Amino acid sequence: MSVLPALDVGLALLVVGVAAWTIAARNLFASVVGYVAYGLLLALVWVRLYAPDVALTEAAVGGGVTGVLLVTAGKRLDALASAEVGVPPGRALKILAGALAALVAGALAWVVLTLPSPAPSLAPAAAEAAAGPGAGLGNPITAVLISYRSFDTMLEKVVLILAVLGVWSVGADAAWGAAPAPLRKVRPDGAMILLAQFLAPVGLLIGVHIFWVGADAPGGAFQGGALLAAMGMVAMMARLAEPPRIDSRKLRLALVAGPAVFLIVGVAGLALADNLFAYPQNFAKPLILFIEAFMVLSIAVALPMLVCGPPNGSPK
Amino acid sequence: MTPPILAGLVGAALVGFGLYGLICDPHPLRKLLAFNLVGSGVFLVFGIVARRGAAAGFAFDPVPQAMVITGIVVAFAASALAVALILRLAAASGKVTLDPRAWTKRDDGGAR
Amino acid sequence: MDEFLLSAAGVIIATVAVGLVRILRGPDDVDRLMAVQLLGTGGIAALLLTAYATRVPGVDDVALGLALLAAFATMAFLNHLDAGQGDASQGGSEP
Amino acid sequence: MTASPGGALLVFAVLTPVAGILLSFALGGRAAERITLALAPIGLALAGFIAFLVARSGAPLVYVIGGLPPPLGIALRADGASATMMVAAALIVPAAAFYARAKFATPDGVAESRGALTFWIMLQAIWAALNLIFLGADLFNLYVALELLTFAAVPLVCIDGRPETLAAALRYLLFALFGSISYLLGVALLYGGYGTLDIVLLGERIAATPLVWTAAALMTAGLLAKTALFPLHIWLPPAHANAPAAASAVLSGLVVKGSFFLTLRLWFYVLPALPMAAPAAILGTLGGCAALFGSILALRQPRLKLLVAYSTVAQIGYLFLVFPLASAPAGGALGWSGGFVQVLAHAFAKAAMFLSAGVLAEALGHDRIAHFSGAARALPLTFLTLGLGGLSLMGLPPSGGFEAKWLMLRACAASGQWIWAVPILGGGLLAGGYVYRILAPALADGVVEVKARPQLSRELVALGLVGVALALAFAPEGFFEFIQIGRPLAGGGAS
Amino acid sequence: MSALIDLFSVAAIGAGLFFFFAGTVGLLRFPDSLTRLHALSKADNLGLGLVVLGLIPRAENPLAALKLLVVWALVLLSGASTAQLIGRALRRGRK
Repeated sequence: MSVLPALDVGLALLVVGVAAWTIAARNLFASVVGYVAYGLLLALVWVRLYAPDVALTEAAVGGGVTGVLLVTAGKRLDALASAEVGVPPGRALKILAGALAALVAGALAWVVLTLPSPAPSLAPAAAEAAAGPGAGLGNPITAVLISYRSFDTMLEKVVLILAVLGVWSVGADAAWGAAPAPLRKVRPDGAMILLAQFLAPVGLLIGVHIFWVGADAPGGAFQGGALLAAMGMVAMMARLAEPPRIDSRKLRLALVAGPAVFLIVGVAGLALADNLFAYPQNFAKPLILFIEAFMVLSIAVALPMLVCGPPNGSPK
Repeated sequence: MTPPILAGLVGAALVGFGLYGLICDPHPLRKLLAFNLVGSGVFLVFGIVARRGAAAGFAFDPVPQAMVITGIVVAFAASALAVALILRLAAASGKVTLDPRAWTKRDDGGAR
Repeated sequence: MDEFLLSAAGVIIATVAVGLVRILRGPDDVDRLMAVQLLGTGGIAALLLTAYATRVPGVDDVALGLALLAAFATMAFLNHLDAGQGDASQGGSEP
Repeated sequence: MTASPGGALLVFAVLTPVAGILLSFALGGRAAERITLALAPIGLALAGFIAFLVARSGAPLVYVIGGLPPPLGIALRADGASATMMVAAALIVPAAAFYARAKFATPDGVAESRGALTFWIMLQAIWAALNLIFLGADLFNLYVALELLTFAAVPLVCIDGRPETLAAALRYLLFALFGSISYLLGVALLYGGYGTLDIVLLGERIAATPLVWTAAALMTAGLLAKTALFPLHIWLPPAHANAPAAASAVLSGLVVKGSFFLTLRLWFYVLPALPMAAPAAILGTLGGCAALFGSILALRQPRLKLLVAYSTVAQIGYLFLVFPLASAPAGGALGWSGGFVQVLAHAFAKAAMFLSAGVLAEALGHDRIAHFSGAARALPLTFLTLGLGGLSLMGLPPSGGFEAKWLMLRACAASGQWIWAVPILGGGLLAGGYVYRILAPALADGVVEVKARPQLSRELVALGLVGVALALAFAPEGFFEFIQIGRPLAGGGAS
Repeated sequence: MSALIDLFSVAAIGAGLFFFFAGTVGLLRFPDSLTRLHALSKADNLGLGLVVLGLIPRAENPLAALKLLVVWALVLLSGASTAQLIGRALRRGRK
């Protein structure tokens, strides 16, 4: 296997090169496009690190949804052509910042190269515990997310809700309650509608598949939810669906469902399994899938709402 | 060079580039891009820690990988909030600068 | 055989990397996006080739995800290209 | 590690406001206000009971979430310091909520309004995040708590939507994101080195290696950016001065203390194996510079809210003197107590002063200090609060500020580190200057036009908070013993 | 049998490489956006198609083979649609 190292080095150089380009590019949009390419390449790096779960998340969220967010933002800023930008810093600050960045990168590289060997790992403990009676999962990542570090995962869903509310809160007072502006102003071409009509259902299928196999194979609620979110955005970009009104009760419930169900099951654990956020031995796996299903819903709704932005127009 | 070491070097370089952009670029959207570069560099460090933690019979340590998944979603949420603020700022004032001097003068009324 | 698959992946990566020069050069935003599109397709091909050579499990799902998102950024870009083209009359697609 | 009896309360202290957030978001703005106010007594009772349990057992209270102990699972842990901070949060957050009722009421005729929903949910979120920061015993769990705090605090800064508040919020967000990611990078390195993120386990395993030093530097830099310690303070004054008064009170009084608390946790609990002398000297120097520099800038501010915000920059500086003082082999306990009394005194005094500044701005229609002539006669209670709060900032008796500085000076004496007395005393002198700048014109002759009479209840809330800041001067000896519960004997490298 | 499969894979993937190469050359050398678009959309879809074709006999089970085909179909559809959309937007922009 002498080809593999060469491939890895090439990929690494490419990632670093594209990253440097996004920082150095003069044109704002060029650097945004560079970032989208960068997200794609990162997914490949994650596969090389034996992290298909992360690669999926990175492809869907880091590259895909973030890419759309940034492309949209870049184009909207271009439309405000008069927008006045601050002055770039002077040479002294640039040199200082460069020295600081080089120092941090150098220290980091050195530390990473000298990480202890053999490396400490929770892998055996996690795999054993994941397959055990308290969880019954074949994918240890899902077990970590929903069982051992469930508290993190639940709170991180609350962070998503706060982010949605934060995005809404920068809108105008008069617009409160209305829907965000559609992702596309002009009525789309037939070809785009056709594309979305095909992609969205296939993507729905794939997203649900990835969520469903996630208990035992790579995949899970985050990855499935992120793909569903992307498909929702595809439908919105073809105007097959419109962003909902932000005061819609259904929308609010969908956003809250994931963390709320998680919280309720977690508290019920005190009665059912003697511990908060513990799962009763015989029901662990179905309960985990139950929680995950609602999390998929919340993620699939929250990400597109974050991209759509604050409410727009009049609520009437 | 095995992939973990290589990825570690990539991660360090990404953190460096991103940090430089975060400090030096005057445009807030570009600062946000730079932040995302730093973020992915940090996630890569988690990734190599996970890969190095590949104990007997396991391809990776799941705990750091799970943390990266959490982190990616949080970083996206932060980007969305920042984009909303930037767009609103540009629309409301015609400026997309964070330079404090631009905001101490009381002349923003006529901008847009 | 694995060596061949990996070499093929390497050649594809190198090829599309050269194509990325279009992101640098432009001249139009459309050209930059085409380069990303090429990178996306090539990336999927390289991903599949590497996965089949190194037998990392679950990579076919990653490829599915990437394939679903292949047109994602371009669609977002087109939203604004069309809107900026002047016929914002909500009238339709006919030129 | 096993759970203590009553440990489940720790989880509920976090989950209660989280449940409030979810319910409020589903039910809408009007319900959000009611839920927040209903949570106030529950939260206070929980914090009080946790403090009681810690005091009774004299040892930290621990809960292992899901019954899955670290390193794989997550634990929560309350010691004397966390319980004290939780009680402080449980007093200040409800006070701000009560104060904000009039401004952030949902107007009649609409089902929900932007400002009301945002304010009430974010206030609960700040509370949840702070409780988790005080209780968290896992470094990644604490990262989630820090993010929760950021996402709650930033929208409060720009809640009134003016462009300069949007710019302040964006600047704050970028600093906070830099802080989080820098912290997270340190977390990644520590996991890579030791295979656990549990604070207790790490504290036992860590040795002074380059990896640990790098991680410590990254995490500290991130936390300092969030705490706004000089020279990373530039985001704070515009953010805190532009937020509505009730939000400023919580942001200045509590939110910056969250990341400060984590800096303490990091150095005294996670990294006791590191020789503390050099990092403590650096942190103390930055703190001393902040105390002097922030006070000088406060002296030059034309507006009251900006002055109070710069005073926060200065007062944060004092907090960092706890690193050299509490890590010294002699007088460490005095320094630790002094630091915590300073945290509390500043939290209550600053919250009271921001609320008073809000009352003042609404009553006069402006907060330009040059136009305060005669204002003390028109608004005696508010200026009484400002004056008493100023007393604590200056460190004059009888006040918590005095108590804090007295303890710190005694710690200086005990450990022979006289150099730290310079910022303590110099900063107090400068604080006298800027408090005089507020009070002197107000007490002078003149007539101000009062546009709207302030509600007595709001003035009383602020006065009550400043009362707590003063009462700290009379804290019994038992209180200082309580703060020490669970404190590791720090400065392992030194002793 | 396995030698035959290997031969087939090498042939198909090798042909795929050629099309990726051609696509990149087109992207870099052709004079304007429309012709570049034309070169790109043909080449990279065929390239990925041939790579997928070469990998199908190596799939471990029918589901994996199906996934490979779906990947290709998705990219083909995305590529064709976006090429048409970009082309139309470009033409409209030129008028």
